[in-house]
Amino acid sequence: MFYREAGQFRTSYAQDTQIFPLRQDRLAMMALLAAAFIAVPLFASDYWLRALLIPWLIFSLVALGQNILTGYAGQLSLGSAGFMAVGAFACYNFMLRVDGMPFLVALVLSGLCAAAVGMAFGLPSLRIRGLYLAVATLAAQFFIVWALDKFAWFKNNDPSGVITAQPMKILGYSFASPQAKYILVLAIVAGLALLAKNMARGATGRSWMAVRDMDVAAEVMGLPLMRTKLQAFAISSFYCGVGGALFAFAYLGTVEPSAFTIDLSFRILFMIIIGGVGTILGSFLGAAFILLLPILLSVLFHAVFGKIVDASVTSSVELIVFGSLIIVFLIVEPHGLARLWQVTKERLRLWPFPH
Amino acid sequence: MSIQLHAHARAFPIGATILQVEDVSLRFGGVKALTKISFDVREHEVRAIIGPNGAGKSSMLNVINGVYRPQEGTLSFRGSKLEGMTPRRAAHMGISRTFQNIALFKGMSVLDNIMAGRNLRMHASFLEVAFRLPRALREENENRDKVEEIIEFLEIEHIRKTPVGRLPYGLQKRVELGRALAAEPKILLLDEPMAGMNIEEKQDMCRFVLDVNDHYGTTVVLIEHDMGVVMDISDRVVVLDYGKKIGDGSPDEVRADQNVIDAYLGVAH
Amino acid sequence: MFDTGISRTWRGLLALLVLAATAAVPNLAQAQGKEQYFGIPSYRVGPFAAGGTGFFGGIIDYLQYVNMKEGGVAGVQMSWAECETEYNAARGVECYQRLLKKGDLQMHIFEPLATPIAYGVLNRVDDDKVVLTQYGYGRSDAADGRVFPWVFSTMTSYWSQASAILNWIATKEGGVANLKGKKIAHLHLDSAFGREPLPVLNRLAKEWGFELVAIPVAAPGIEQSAQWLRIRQERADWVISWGFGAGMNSTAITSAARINFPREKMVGVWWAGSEEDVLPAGEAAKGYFAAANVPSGKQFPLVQDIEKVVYGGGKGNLADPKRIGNIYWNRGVTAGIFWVEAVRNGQRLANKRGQALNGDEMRAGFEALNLTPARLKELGIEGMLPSFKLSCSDHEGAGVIKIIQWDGAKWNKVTDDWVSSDRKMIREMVEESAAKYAVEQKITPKKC
Amino acid sequence: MGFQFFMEVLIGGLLSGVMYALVALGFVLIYKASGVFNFAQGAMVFFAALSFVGFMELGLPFWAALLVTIGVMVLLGMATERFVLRPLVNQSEITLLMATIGLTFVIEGVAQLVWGVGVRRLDLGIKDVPLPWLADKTGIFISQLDVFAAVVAGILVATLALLFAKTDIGRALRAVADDHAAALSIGIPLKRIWALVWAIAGIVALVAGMLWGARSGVQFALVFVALKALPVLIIGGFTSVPGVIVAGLIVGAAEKMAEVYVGPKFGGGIESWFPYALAILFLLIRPEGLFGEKIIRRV
Repeated sequence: MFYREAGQFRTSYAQDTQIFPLRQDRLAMMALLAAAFIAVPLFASDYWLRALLIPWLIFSLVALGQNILTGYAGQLSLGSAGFMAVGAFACYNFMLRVDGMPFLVALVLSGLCAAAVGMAFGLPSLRIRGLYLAVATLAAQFFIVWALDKFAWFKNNDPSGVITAQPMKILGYSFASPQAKYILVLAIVAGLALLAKNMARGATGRSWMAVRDMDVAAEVMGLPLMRTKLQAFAISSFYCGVGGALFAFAYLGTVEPSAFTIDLSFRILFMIIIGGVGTILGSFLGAAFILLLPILLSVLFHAVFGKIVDASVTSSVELIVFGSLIIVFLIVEPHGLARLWQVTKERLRLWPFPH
Repeated sequence: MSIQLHAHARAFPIGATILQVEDVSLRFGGVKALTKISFDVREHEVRAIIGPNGAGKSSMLNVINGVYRPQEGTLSFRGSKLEGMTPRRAAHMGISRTFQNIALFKGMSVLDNIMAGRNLRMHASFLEVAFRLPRALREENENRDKVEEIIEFLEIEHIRKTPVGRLPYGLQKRVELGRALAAEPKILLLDEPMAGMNIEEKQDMCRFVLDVNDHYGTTVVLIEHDMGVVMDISDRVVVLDYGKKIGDGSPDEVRADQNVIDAYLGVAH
Repeated sequence: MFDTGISRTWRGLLALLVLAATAAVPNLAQAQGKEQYFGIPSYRVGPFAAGGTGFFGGIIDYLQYVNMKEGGVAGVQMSWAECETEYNAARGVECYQRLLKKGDLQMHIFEPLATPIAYGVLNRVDDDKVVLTQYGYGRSDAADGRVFPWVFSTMTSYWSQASAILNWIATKEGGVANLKGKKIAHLHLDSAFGREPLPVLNRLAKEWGFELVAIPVAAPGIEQSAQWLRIRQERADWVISWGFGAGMNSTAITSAARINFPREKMVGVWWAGSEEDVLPAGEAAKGYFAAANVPSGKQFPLVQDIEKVVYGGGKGNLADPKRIGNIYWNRGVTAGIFWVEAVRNGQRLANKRGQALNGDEMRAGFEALNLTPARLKELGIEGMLPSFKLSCSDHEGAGVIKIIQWDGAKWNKVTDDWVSSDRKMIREMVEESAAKYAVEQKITPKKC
Repeated sequence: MGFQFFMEVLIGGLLSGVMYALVALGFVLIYKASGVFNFAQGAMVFFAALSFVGFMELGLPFWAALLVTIGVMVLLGMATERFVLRPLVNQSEITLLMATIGLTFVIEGVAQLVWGVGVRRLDLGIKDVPLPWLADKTGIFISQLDVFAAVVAGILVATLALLFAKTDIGRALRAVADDHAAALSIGIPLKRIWALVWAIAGIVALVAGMLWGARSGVQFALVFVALKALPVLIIGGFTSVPGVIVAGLIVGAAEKMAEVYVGPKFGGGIESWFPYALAILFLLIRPEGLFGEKIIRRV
């Protein structure tokens, strides 16, 4: 009953284009952020922070990157894990080789490195489209991992061929505790998500979607296809790169290049398909679905069947259920969780009057 | 109806030649799409290109805004030759167009489609947009003004926020016209703007085309294979058949032209 | 016929549903008050599941055995929870965090048997006071307990293994001198794991004067014709096959057969030396050598007793009891032995006999690991493990391997006593590398 | 050695290429008929081989096991069409791709639940050793199993070609591939055709699985042969059977050449990405793939 726009009029274009036209939505968002920044760190257990929330936020960021490229600009890419790797290893090297390098600066720089690499591998998109492009971007995936694996310099000649993330210090404060790490990641992700939203609803987003929906028409209107596509690749890769750096620094700690497998790339693409192509919210929902569902299943199965049934059986069944759920979901709501959420909201607006 | 419209003195009297097409020939592999086509377009006029299906009308349009490159012949804009035309260059020169089979951005709202039409007037970089810096905001609002004007002009306020994918065919055509107008073009190319419309829709569209021409003084080059409508609204008509020009002149002259009549025999409309 | 397939599936699912009802039944260990809890991050699906089921099955069987045979350690029951990692770093970390606490119980030993997962938790174990054991994998320089107090690369690291393999090859060739001018190909998975032994191999190549040809194989390595063409081109005398996963390892062997490269000139790393690794190659694998940290076979009294007690009591973990005595399973049992020995030591040192240990006590207990010949005899595993002891600075201990050979049906040990590595050289390298790590990570090595 | 060795690399490469093409073939069949990029093909290869060996272990003789497995694959194909594709008809390419990845998880899970995770060997009675006479005469080593595989692949392709060219089903198939709507309008039962194609793809998967299985054991890693097929696919074009054969040969030969002659300069292992780089090069020249239908984009 209280979810109404009654009496809320928009008197300027600025008001008309804001993210949450409805006051209720704005309040809800503020409450959510407050909870995320204050309540969660206070009450969430270490397990939730270190094993679920931090990786979820990180993958949401990466999914956001993928969504910019695939969802908004319509370029199907399977290189995201590769771009994550670039970010992770770049960040490590900046921290290692530039003494006194502030973490945040290193983070941005590593994002830029990823962006540069992303642009390079985005070049084929000027001529190749659709699934062909997707498979072509696998070249990025495999080449990047190979290169990072091959050349010891990237890993500071570590005999085990891995990098160990340096402690994250900002203005002398080191973000070591799960809570601190979580807040840092949350702040970065929230900030970047806002920027993404601004781009998406502004001129930048319009040109991406124009290229996605009808590139010939876009060109006829004077949109530079090449620049728009490469821009999308760059920005998307920037997000992936930052995500990768956080993946290494705030989550895994010690990483080898082969941690960024093609399987990861697929899962990231999954996140946006399940979450909702071309929506910011969808990136977060999708990441939750793909990342947390298997965990949920395995917790559930172990809780229920525990030691009674051979764990091999439960593991296989987990896999089956996960796969089936994905298929079922794609059938039921091919437009993703975000659409589901939108629909419920529409219903809520009209509730209790059925339209 | 159009007769009346033309009766009163035009706000923008027909001026000098703005676009000159000379001996343009276009081939796809062996197939000759256009052979030695020449005609001119004068400022502020409504110029129609007609002809039966497969006459090469769309090809002609695609040549004008640089989608296709003719093997021979030249285009000149306000007397200066155009070398190596590209769609983007055409857009920058103030040539915008609609498409035979609608080419709207299906995933975007009417508003965004038309806003996208003004991209040439938005110069803020993605960073300015991302951080909502003054220039980005200013551009957004200024252009929104213009777009709202067009929306009003085309009487589509009620569907402002609707994704174009959900609109009926007729309205989509109108939105596409809006998107083309958003660029405030010098020359507006319309590729069969009335194809597949019923009578009312056709008349609406005629009205909009004439109003555009009248209101903004936009030079209009439009394609139709349906002679009827065209004859009413256009000042001069080029007739193509099998890629050759078989007639050129005022609607009445063309109507009287024997070649044209022959060409149109068999393709009754 | 498909019906059998289907019905099996259904039986699987049905079993689960039925058991869901009886799930409430609390497990024995929890019923008793005192228990020592272990987290077991196993992988039972995916490309490496064949090894995973064997290894973790072995651990569980031994813990079960200790409970059934002697009612736990001084009355303290061994209890455990399992978590599926799919050999995936992210999943592994989640498992680590999930297993860390179980009610008021704490996990104090973590053995993922997966390099990527070990790396994923490497920076967490210190704060959580968890002993990270890397049973024959992971960072070799973790053998330096002063820099890696919570990490144990027990009992032989990759570096030691590489050095030991070369020592054995040297003896086969009739002395180091005869290796001069010989060619040894290091056919390895193109990953951190594959390149780990290169420092040792390169160094010895220089010192002994043989030529080392490193030939990487891109994962998953089920297509190696190019690599073996190179081996043929290089006319290698020996091939060290440093692969992981039945796919890559069996392919290496079949590919050798495709160019008539004698299998008697191939030595596999111990991840290429299990039944699963050679069976798919069939005939081709006859004569193939491999290193082993634990030999296969049921001849050991303990193994027979486990089969009698645990499997006799219907509590066996292996779906297929025929796999008892397999390499991976034996390995798992010995891993279990380390854990339980650590518990025994811990109880003694902290004189908390009959009580559960905390993290520090468990670490101390593990560090006090001392398998004397007498102790090995007591446990009934003579020849299954070497005699070795750990110390505050040395978290590796043994640095020895056995060489085994496949006869087409089973593995036979070819060396009765353990083949040792160049302990002095390896230790030097370990300390050097660990020191570098300490500097990079700003760790102050603890005094011993 | 020089020339001999070169020949060995070349022929060996071509033969590996055949193995890749075998897997790619399954992708093409399904994509051609139903516009689905079936990522589950790899899992199907694994499942088929595993089931075949499994049935043999249950005591079935070779041929019986083969027939039963074919039955299984046909059922799998039809089930997929009924429960995955039909509900998803008219969805975007990505959605369909994702659905098949979900299918991959299901198949993997079922395979491991039903047959366990053990590693098995598959003996087709042809030893994977060099052809003796060739080795004696020329000193060139070519595995007889690979040659056998090539022959089988040849037969398979020929049979399919025949099926498409001569039978009504084939004609229907081609009609469907050309234009779904038109095919429907002339009364071709689209759904039945799709089920059929999936069944055929299942059989192709079985053949591929048996040959790969004989080469490197029947085990989970077979899932990954799909990755080997992807570059082949984009070079050959998703819709062209001759395309993938040729592309398979190209990729096989090129990647071996690169690994043996160029690889060492970069420390080797370039096989992982080289085929994709090659594929991109091809695409830049022919965006629709070697034999793929030309993409005409009207304005």
